[in-house]
Amino acid sequence: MRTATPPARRSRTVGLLAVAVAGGVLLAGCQADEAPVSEEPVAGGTLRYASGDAEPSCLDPHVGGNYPQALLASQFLESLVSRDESGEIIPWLAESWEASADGLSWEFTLRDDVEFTDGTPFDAEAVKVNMEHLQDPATQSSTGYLALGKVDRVEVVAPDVARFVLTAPDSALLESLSQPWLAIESPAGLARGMEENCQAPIGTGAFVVDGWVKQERVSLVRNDDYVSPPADAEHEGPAYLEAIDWRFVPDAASRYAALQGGQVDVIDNPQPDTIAAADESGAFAWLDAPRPGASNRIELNSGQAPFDDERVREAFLAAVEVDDGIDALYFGTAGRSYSALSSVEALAYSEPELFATDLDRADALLDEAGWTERDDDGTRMKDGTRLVLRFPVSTNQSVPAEQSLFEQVQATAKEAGFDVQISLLDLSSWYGALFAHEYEIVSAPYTKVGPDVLRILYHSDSITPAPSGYFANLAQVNDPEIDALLAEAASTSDPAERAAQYEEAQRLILGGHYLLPLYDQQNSFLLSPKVHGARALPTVSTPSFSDAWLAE
Amino acid sequence: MTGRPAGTGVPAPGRTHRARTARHLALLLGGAVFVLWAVATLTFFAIRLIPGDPAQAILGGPGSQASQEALDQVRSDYGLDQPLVVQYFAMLGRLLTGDLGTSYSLKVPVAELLGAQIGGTLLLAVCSLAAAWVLALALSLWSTGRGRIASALGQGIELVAAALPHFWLAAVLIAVFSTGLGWFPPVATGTPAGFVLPVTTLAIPLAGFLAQVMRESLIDAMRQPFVVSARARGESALGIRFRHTIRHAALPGISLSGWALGWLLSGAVVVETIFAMPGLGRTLLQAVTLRDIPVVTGVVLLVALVYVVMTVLTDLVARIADPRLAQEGAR
Amino acid sequence: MSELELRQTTVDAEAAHDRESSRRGPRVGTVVAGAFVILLLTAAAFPALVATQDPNAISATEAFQPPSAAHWFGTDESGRDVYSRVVAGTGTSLLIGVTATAIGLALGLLLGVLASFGGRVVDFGVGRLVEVLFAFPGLLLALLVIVVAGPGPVTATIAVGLSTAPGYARIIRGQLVSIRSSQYVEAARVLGRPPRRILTAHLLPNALLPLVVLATLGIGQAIVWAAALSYLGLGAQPPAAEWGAMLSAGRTYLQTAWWMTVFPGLAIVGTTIATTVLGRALARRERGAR
Amino acid sequence: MTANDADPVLELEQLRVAFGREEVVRGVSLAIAPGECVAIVGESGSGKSVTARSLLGMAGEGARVEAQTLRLAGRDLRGATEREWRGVRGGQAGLVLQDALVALDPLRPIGREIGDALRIHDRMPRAERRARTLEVLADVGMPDPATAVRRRSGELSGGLRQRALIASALALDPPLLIADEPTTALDATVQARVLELLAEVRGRGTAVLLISHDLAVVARLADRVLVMREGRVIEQGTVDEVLRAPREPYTRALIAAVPAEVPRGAPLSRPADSDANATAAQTPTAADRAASREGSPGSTPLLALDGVVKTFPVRGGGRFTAVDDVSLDVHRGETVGLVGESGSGKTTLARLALALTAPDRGAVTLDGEPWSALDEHARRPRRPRIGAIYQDALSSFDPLWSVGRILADAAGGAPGKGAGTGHPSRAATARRVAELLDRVGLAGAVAGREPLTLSGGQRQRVAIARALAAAPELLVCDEPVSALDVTIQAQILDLLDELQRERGLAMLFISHDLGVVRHMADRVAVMQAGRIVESGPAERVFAAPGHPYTARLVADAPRLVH
Repeated sequence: MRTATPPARRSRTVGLLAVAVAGGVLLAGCQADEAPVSEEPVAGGTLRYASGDAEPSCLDPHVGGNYPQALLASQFLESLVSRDESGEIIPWLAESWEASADGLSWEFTLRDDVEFTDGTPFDAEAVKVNMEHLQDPATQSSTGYLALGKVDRVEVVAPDVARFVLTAPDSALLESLSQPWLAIESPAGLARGMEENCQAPIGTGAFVVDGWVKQERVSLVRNDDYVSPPADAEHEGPAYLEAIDWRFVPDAASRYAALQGGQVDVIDNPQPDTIAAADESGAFAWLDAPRPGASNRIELNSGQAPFDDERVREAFLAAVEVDDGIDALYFGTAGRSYSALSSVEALAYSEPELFATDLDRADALLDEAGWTERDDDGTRMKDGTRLVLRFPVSTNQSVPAEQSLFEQVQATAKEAGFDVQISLLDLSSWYGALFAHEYEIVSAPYTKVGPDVLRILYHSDSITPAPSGYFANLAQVNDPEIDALLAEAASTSDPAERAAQYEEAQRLILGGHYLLPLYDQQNSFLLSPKVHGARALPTVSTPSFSDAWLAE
Repeated sequence: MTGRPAGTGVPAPGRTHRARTARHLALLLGGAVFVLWAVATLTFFAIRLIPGDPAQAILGGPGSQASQEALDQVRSDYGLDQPLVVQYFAMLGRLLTGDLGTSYSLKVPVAELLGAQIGGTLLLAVCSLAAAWVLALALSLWSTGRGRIASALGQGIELVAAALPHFWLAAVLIAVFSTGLGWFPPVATGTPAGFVLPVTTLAIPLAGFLAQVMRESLIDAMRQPFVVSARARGESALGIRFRHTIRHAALPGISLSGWALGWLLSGAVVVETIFAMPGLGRTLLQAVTLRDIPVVTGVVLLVALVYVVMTVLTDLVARIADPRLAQEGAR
Repeated sequence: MSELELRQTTVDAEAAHDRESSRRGPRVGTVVAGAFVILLLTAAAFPALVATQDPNAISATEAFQPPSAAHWFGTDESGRDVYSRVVAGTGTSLLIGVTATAIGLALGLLLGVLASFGGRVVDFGVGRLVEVLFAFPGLLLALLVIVVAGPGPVTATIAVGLSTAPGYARIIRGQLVSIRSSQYVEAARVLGRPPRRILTAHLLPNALLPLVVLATLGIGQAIVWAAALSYLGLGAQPPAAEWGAMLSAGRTYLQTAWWMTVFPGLAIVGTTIATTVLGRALARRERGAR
Repeated sequence: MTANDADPVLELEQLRVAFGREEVVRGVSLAIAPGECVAIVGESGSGKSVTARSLLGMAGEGARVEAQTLRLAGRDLRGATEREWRGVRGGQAGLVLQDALVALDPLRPIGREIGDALRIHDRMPRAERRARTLEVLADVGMPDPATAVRRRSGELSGGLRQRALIASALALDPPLLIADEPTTALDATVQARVLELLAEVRGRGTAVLLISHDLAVVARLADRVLVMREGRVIEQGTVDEVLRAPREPYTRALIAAVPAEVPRGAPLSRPADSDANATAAQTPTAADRAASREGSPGSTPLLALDGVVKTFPVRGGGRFTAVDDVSLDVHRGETVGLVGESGSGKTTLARLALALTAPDRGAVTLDGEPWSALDEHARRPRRPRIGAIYQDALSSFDPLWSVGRILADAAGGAPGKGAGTGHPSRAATARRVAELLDRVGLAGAVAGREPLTLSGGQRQRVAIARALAAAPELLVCDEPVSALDVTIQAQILDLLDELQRERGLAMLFISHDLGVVRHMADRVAVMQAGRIVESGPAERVFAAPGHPYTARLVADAPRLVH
């Protein structure tokens, strides 16, 4: 959906444009332009990548486990399995797998021709060590640790056969294992200890960490012995690129300017207006790769007043108007979502009717709920309490366009009598506000492969905070029916049954007016026309350059 | 003429002069050590006021889901379960040996981390200071003694320059010189060309400040009798500027340099972010976001150290440039 | 020496020049600056009179429109009228500037008075404290305050105010010390005036008047620093129209919609210049009386 | 006139200098022969300095300079370009200014400053330049020139730095030396040495143009004198002619105003010439004076300093003794003069007398009762008994206060503060202010003015009025007239004299100027390095000094007639 016209922009890059047209752009996966391959890949060269994501504090994605780590780890670490564009799990380091009938035991047959870049052989023992590493509290794993919640232990059946023994059936196991946060590292590398391993984890990937200059760059060099691309890769053998120069450029405008100036070849997190301009002029290729898992959505805290009253939640959803805003702010680069799940997820269920704007209905509902008075500002009151919605926004997680959209939410909700109070907070303060339940509405991204993310976000277990205070169920959904459906779906081995259960769960969640879906988690890359063969992995949409090459 | 009660007339001979300088230096250094201690202490206790659990910050920040065992483990590892006083003296003890602790988020020694960062930031700050000096001198030399229009123009430029916010100036410079003209890269690359825009961003507002004082002291110097003497000796207008008045104009600039460096370090937080340069400012910003207390403390101490060193240096330079200071003595 | 002290010497020097050239009557610049400040104050006090539209009225379909007759300064990313937002931001921005300066002044006054009247030990202590505060450069101190107290406009204002305090403290101390040793205070002592009378009749009026001038000069800089905090995402909260926040929001769209940053930028720069020019004019008048 | 047949070094006819519409030099003509010294005297604003600087093409920015003849060392300089002027400056004429502390660049060693002249004009090799620099320094009597070249002006004593300044003007041995108030900032003994040096320079054949406000200095050095007033030369002739037999009334007034030769009590100023309408004073009879001094010996002194010591800490350790075991009495109705050079401790002594600072040892008593020993609280009610007058009257006024408020405050009531708190009514206060102003010879309208807008003489009158307001018995005057032109100085001295007689005031009169003290004081004390080396009746001390230091002071004091 590209309806908004991006403002005209002078194109200074006519030359580059010509190259782009002549060379065509090869993009597997989710790509912008379907151009036919017309050239033979060229080996050599350094790809310069400018990342706007935060610089990881540790390059080992086992430690903690956030998206910036995944971005980098995808270049040098590999997982047991991957996913193709249709959402099917495909082989990677594991050639095949088989679950027992009770779903409590999974046997993975591993490739036997792979070595880590330090020479350590990849085998079942390595898998066991990695899973134990993830489950060791000392590793401080968060994402990976949660994903392995049902894994009791890993047994070495044979050098090339690893058996995962589960405490309960887990339909999401393969999806979990496909994520970079559960990638396999060299046991010898892990044995070096956290401090050293964080600097340069050792994997089996197409590139190797050569050096990390804090606040500046990570240098990656080609793994000349690379043999283990995922099943959907374009070519076998080592990467074409000699190296990747991965720079941290936090400022979006600087990043785009660097791309324009030819200083870098690929940027991530471009501003929507620059995407639109680049896409329209054809100066740069746009790789649009929404992240899997949840959509970007606003959660309504149903755990406390006023949103403990479903009518007030419904009124809010009816009052808020975001379509025009999304169009204008994202310049047509983001499509509206009506689902709790990313459009990448095959099991995503949408229900657009629920989110139609209807101010009269909002007013009626609020009147019905007892919010009948209004103060001088036009804010509704009930028993002397104003209808205030606190909305903490993390400046580290929301791009400017999204913050502007929230302002529009604020403005449209005001008409129905909601006083939305946005506070822009840095990450720590934002979590602080959430942990203290000082919010009525909030937007938090959550990336995970597969629909199991619903269990994390909406199962009542996720209301109970972890020792850190963290809880994922920000909407405070506490519905036994939803709990049951999500638990069943997570352990069902029959795909059809599982799909039905997830759809029913999503229907209930959406119907409960707990959330306002906005759009997919935006994840875009702009590529110089020189870059060919880059793609985003269909797992967590991190870029992969193992097939990429640079035109002369 | 009524005299001051003491110290007028003939200066003391060399020996007491040296003794006085040594005493002055000792006082300066003592003050410096005190300032560092106070900064460390203030920062230590201020940071205890921060809401949130340091153990949590160590375990991957606020969003992570550390287990209770992990939290306990970390608390005892980092001595966070000790009484505050014990922690304080432990910190002071470590500081004495140059140990700034270990970063919560990066898990590396803070000294090592900052050691790698400070070079870039100092280089940026010093280059900007130098550039600001040159710009300010050029502007003040150009705009003085040329009539009211030049003077008004000079003052106007100073005012505008001093009022420019860094982040905005940077955006404009990038739009013009990178995107528009393509002269300089928008992202610092470690090459001299990549340094131009960040340095310019920092230097222009500072030059605005410096030029204001320099112009005033230049005008002031131009009115001094020694200028009349020099002219009466046959010195040309240019000669007077470069042999005489420029030094006088530079004096307040020198004593401002300590403050200016601090000001530049403030600006570096913004500039390093925009131009994607590694450095203390960005490290600090990230540490603040992640509540990485050892790093925040380390940066604060380091900046205080830089300030203190700079203060001592500017004081010494000012005394060399202007021997009158050495005679009048400190406040 | 700090920026404030620098400003003071500049003001002194200028006043001296003016006295010599015995120029009378306001300059053109002063008049223009005065008019600008009056405009600002009007906009701050009665934004509705000056603005053309509701500054917070969102119209997503009208986003990113260039300046036109309907929208003098164009529209922003949410279709809001930039001109009306600049007007609406005047109050907020001035409030931040004035409050921050007031905080800095109040603290500086407290420290300065303590230092100059508290005896040698207190003077030494305050002097060192001021040194210590100086060792935290402005934004650093602000960041530290924000770490401790959490981000937001109030914290940002306090932080900026706090970071200017040591400069004021030093000036006030210097001023009080020099006035106390001045000949007119000595003359009052010779006439047998008690200390309290000397304080109220001579010390305070003479020390405070230049301060008013310095404060005017400080307001503009306070606004600029607060804007930097807004850029770092630690300043004013939406939908409040604050110049710094507008500037940093507009910076994102610099290549698409230049008007979003240029106009609030001009407002900041214009305010800083106008207050500085007025402050200097005030200083000339006040020093002229010396 | 020192006869000299050689061509004049400088010929100047009908010099006119104007700034905008204001003509400040209106047709000055003069000629100077080699080895001759011509002096221009006049008060501030007479145009003497502008005349001197016009000779170097440095009249100032925006100046219009015209002359029928302007010939220096045979070159016609009318219409000379800046470039040509630069050749003249330093090469043909050197300039010596008042205060070498600022007339030499305080940031550069004097060797560089002197060498500059050589570098600019001769492009001399460095070694030669150095040699010549040392030579010139030796010529001006600089001890140890080799060390001195590395010193900056601030590191030299007043006399030596003035010598260095002269050396820098003489580096190229120019035929003309212009000395603009060359000794004004110096102590008398140093002044005498510098004047001797200038005489020596003249003796070597250099023509000297001396600019001064001080007739005594002129008398010492010049061959011929031009008296300037309002841009014109009103009288000229040899020193003897002008000083002994002045023709013009203004010249006569100038000479009369020099206090050194005028006996105690005789008025210095002519009412016709005063800037305020001070009433003419009668010459007091000897009987008057005797009466006023009656009861001095034997009776309790009004103010007595007894073995007073005051020290100050010096940086780098140790203490500096500013006042060293000084005993001094001031009796009712008498004036005690205190003379000494800068740094001798005069001002510290004044502050001790005013109890603004406490002595380390010894005691100050007032009318036989403790004064310095009292605590400030107890002393405060008695403070009105002693008044003070300072050198710089302006800085002794609160810059925010008008003259009216200053005087009303001193008289005990602040106008505008409302009556009712025991203060006199507003009308009464205003009357009192008017009386005070009238008494010091100022119009009532002055009450509404700011001190800054007053002239130096008027300011000092306001200061005197303030001191009188509290009806003191003793006035401590610290250099009350040093900053004033000689005719104004005369008026202020006359006023003080008059008031003393009228009110029976005692005065402690401090000055570096022997002539002033000699005119004003009944008894005199000479201070050197914190000690009083000699004291006694003024006539006796000045006529027959008993201490070598006094003798030197007296010998070096400039005098109109030798």
